[in-house]
Amino acid sequence: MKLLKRISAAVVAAVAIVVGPLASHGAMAQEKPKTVYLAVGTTSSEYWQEVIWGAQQVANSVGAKLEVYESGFDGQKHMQQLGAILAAGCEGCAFAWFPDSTAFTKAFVERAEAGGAFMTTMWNRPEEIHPWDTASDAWIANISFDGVDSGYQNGMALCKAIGGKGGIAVLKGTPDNPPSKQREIGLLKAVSECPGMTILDTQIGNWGQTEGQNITRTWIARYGDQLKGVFAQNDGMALGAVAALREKGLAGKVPVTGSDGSSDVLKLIKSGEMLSSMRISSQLHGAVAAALAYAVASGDLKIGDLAQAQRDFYLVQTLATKDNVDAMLSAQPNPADFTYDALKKNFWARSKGQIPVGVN
Amino acid sequence: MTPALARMFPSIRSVGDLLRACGPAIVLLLVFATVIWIAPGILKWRAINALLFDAAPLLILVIGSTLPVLLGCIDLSAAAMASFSAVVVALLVPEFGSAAVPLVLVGAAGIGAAQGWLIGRLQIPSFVMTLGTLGLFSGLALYLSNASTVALGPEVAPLDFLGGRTHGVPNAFLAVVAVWIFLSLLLRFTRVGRDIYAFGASELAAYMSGVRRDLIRSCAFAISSVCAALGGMMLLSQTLYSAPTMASNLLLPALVGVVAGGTAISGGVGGLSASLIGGLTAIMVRVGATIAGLPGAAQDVAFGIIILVAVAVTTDRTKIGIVK
Amino acid sequence: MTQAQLHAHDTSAMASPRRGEAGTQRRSGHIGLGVLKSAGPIVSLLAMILVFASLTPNFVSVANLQAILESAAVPAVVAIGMTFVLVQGSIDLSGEGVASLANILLSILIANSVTANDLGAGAIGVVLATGLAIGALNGTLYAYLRMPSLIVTLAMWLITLGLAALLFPSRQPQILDSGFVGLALHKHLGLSALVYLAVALAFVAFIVERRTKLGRIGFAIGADEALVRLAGVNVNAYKVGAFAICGCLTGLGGILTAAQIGVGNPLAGEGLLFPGIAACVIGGTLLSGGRGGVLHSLVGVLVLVTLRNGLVQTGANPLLQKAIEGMVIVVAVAASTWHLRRKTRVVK
Amino acid sequence: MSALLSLQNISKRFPGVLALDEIDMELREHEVLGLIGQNGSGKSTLMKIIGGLHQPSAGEMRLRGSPVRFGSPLEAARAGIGLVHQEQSLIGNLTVAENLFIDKPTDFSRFGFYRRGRMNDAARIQLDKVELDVAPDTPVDQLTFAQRQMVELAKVLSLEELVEGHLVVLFDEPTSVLTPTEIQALFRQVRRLKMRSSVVFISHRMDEVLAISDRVYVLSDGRNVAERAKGETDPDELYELMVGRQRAGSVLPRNNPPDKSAPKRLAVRDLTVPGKVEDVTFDVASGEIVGLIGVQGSGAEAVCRAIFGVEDSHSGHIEYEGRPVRVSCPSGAVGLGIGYVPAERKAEAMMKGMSVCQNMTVTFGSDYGYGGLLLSKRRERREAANWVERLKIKTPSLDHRIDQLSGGNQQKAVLSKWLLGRSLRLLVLDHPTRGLDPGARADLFNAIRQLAEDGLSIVFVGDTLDEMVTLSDTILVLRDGRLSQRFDDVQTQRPSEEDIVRAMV
Repeated sequence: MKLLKRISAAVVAAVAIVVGPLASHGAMAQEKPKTVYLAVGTTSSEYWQEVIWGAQQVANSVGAKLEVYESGFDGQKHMQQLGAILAAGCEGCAFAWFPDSTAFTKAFVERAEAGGAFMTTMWNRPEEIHPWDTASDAWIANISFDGVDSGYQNGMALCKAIGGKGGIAVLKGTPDNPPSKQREIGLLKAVSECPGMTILDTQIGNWGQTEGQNITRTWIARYGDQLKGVFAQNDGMALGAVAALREKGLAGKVPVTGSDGSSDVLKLIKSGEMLSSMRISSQLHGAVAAALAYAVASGDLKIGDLAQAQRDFYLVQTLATKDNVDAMLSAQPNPADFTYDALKKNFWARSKGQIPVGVN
Repeated sequence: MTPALARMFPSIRSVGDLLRACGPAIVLLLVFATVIWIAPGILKWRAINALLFDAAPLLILVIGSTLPVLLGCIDLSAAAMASFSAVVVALLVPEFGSAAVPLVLVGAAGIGAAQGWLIGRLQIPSFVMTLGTLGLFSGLALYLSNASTVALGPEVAPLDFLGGRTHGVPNAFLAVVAVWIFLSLLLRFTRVGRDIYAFGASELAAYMSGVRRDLIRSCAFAISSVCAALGGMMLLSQTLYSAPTMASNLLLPALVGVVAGGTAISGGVGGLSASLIGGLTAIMVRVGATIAGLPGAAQDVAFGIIILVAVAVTTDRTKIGIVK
Repeated sequence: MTQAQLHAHDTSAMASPRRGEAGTQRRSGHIGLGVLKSAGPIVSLLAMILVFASLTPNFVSVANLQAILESAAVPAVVAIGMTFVLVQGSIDLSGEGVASLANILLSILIANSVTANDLGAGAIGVVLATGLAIGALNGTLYAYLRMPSLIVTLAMWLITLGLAALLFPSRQPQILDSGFVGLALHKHLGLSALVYLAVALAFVAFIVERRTKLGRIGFAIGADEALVRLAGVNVNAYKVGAFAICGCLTGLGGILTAAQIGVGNPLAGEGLLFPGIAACVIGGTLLSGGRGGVLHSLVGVLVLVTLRNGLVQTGANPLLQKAIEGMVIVVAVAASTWHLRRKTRVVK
Repeated sequence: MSALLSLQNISKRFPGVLALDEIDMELREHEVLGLIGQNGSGKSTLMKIIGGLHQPSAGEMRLRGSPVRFGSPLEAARAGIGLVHQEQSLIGNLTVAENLFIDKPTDFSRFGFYRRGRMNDAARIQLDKVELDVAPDTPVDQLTFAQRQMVELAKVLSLEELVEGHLVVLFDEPTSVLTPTEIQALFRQVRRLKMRSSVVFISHRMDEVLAISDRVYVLSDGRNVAERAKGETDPDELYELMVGRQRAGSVLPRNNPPDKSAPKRLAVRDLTVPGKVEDVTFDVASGEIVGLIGVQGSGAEAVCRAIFGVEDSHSGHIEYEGRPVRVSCPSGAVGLGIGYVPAERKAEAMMKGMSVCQNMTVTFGSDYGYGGLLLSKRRERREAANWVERLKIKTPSLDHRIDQLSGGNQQKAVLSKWLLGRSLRLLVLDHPTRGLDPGARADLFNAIRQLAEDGLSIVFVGDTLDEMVTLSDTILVLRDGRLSQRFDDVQTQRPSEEDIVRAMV
């Protein structure tokens, strides 16, 4: 039934745009924003669904509407969408925005500034620009997770699992993406501290499962017993690597690490087929980004009052391993923790500090 | 219809022809009217202005991609070329300053021409050739930039110009209009233009009539590449950062723009005005879907359906014998 | 009778430039295994194997050959479907969308971690039927509304990709049906059932292509559609048939991907389309139709998969892999069609 | 003899055109009915209606007295009606057997799978009828042109086994690309066919029609203008009925013969095209018309294509206006002032979907513009209009689509594409009259003659000896790729047709 509903929703939606909707949504800027705009990479991934959920809790708690825009990781698409929203008139609007790559960040925040709106960004910021020196009247903050730390902790876990000796292979995400670079920097740091661990090869898996699987399969053939571990920069590729290892009966014998802490991966960690993954609180990511944007747009917070550490910061993350995975799996996010009022007490309560120089 | 009009539009003989000829424009107007209905705010000059600014890179790609399609070929590498040239410009600016822009445009023309020439020499379909160069350009863009975003150096006059406005109109859009006028004149009043249409109508007959097909194909692909490079620079002027994949996703919308305007994929039928209309339609659909608050996935579905409807309405089937 | 007139004549090759290639190319699509008309594709494949083998000794190991075959299984299934469309001179771009849709549809219909459905093998049937229906819809729009197949399937690509995203539940569905996932896991002689399935499918497809009306008329349509119409054949029905086969096999490709990765992923089809078409063309299937076939496409798939494998094996710069792949596509296609070069040949 | 098939008031209307206007026709049992008419007179349309490819807009068709209406060629085949097409309708990448039965109701497939054994056996029977010794599972594109024509015939003859009772076999210009021996073989088959079928036979060649037919219908502008029994008429009367004017004197006499002492325009030395032509040497003077003739495969066409630069490889020396030249592509030839009208008009000469004017100005239109790049549409239109008038091209306007004109007018438009060129010195014509009716042919010949009088050199490959002798100043006969005989000053001392034929075979 649910399937049927979804299909019919899609058809109705499609027809609606052909025929023209009966209701208009033009949201005009008000004292208190009635809408929070959230841009995501895609709606069809667990991580982004949780981001949306977090932002939705915030919006619900203030009686605002949450509009979600997805780009399929196409920055141009988000540019057009932002253009369309601002074109309809959106002074004082609240945007929690995901720049698809660092190349687009500046363009997004400058547009928000030109349109008189406020914006928080997630993940991607070029090294040399910051909310306080670029479009500083509109760009409230950039919120991210510490990729270097993720790479380092996963790397050290791997080092430990292989007994400090042996070759590992690295699955990189999209090469021009900051988290990918950060996780690599972190891994290299771990390698330097674990001299017995060497990197056999690095390949680009574009965050994808199938690609991760194909590459891992080739590695198994190429390195055989030399392959002691796989470092995947995200959970998707890690799942692919595990699938390839399973084919050879090696799952659980060759440790695999990921990053994101998605529910599938947590289960694999529990079953022992995966070693670790950096669990990030995606609900929190969406909620804080939305709440900060709303706070400034509604006048609860003044941009000028914010310190640099409050405008460019990491959120907390925990390495999921076999030791803590049960707790993580059983923990259900409590909507009450993600209301605007709850977050407003201290937006930075779960900040892990300012983003250091040189990691983007 | 008066004889003069009949001469100007020889293909229009009945009301049906007229409808079909105006079909793409009607589709655009309908989409535009729908968008206005959803969000009257779009009619403000500032809104239209912003839209034109955003639309410029896609429009220039649509215009450029039209020329290979008029030959009956296809250029899949245009979007990759846009990313590639944006990366190269950003890398060259520290060395050459503003001169990097014309340098890259000339380089793009050379690469495009070589592509067109090789299609004829190797006798491989343009689909395959440009699929190969699509991989080549995106790989090189990744390699040259070391897979990083490259910040554009300050004071690059041509890019500053593209990012700016004249009397409130975005220069990027003015550039699109200038290219459109120039290429339209080229197609209508020069031998190159005639040869392109002849080639598209029947490559073999044109060849046997003395049309230099390798040259013409090179011209068309060179223009396509230059337009793509220009599109990449417009994008760069907006973002001020180049990324090796920044324009990759423009491939499909650009193709959609070409065909939604009524240009036949089999060649010889259509033109640049059609593409401009088609490109604007593609953009208006996206904008309309966004303003209407459709979820992203449903936008894709709606986009697909509108392409089907638009092409079904605008394809002039009498001129295309066998549809492939 | 006084035969006062005598007619001068052209050479047979010139007689019909409309079917110009036919005149020069003597050996052609014929029953039997000697069907790879040009040695180009096979030579490309062997040359590539030789180069990689000389660069890295591991390349020709049994384990690596198994890895190549495993990776080739899904692309091969998709390329087989695509072949039926390409020999008719049409093209189907909707592959990525259809495979993604099939993948996500299967993973929410079969026993999984998110929805309560458990249709078992029925899920596979539903998904295959969906793929078939989408393919048939493509073919119908193309053949009966006379819209170029490139456009129809381009639109369908977007539509199916959108539907796949709409079907995605809030969490990634993990496939719990152990029998299904076992398709990819349980090995016989070191190869999974997917590889055997792909080989069996190739065999069936080869029979269909050579021995049935659907296959033979498909070739004829690619060679000269007007003549086939003139013969009173219901060309449109065969077109719809070819697209339906393509849609169905692409759907199967999505299903097999699900078995491989064990989860539903609305982007599972990504990266299937262009390499799929490239594989067919590298193998010697012409985009203009009428020439090539299932076996050609299989060789093409092996060329591409071997290339990817070899680039990883030899440790080529990952950033440049796409570029190298692009060059190889161009060179391999040029090599496989070199013998067809003529001044009066039209290649679009 | 009773009527097997009768047509009453058959009309066919295409958008904007009335192709057939109330045709009455009767086909009796055991008879061969000849059908003649100019291009565009509606012959082919009539055949297609009988063969089930088109449906009539009005009128009634009766087979053995009962009204019939065929929705497809398959339905017509079931009723025992088969059509041999004007152009070859074989599909190159299918086997002979598949081609034989593609348009027939057969039981050679079960659940969509072919039973190849049965099909090949049945095919062999058909191939024996036409005395063709090829394996039924040979792909058609491995056959020679003549073999394919025989397969084409076998394709229709196979109706004999599939359908009970009397057959109707329609031949739409089957002889236009056949050699004399092949025509004889065809006629033998037609006479044999009369035993159990009725035949409708279309040809442009009146003597052929008279030789084979028992009765002749003449069509003109979609109307049935005359009916004649064999023996009541002669070619001249038929010509007049068809064209509406006298045949005699239709081609102008040669006024001033070319000056042979003038510098050669073209000198061909030892021209060799691998597999087609060997060591051919000849000269063309300015204003001279050189005719090339030979049986199929003799290489005449390859000579033309080598001069124009479209043969894939050739060796030997070509001098043009005293300078050695190397022509490797058509644009190079055009640059030298050489033009070429190919035999395959539809594929190689015409840009379908484009207007008459666009087709005429594609090559030399820019000569009338500015600086060779910018065009002057006004001036080139004027020039095109000028040639439309001079060559009497019948077109509603310059902007009419060329593929909607009749064959003769298409050919004239193609010709005038070259005549627009002020720098044109040599025109190569490859079977320029193929598919043209006698009236159009005479018009075209007069135009060519006129051009030669004005100093244009012409090399042409003709279809018949008659046109060779009528038009040429010099005739070159080719045999197996070599020059076998040369006849000079043809207009003053006409060679006998027997002499020419002897050199050909």
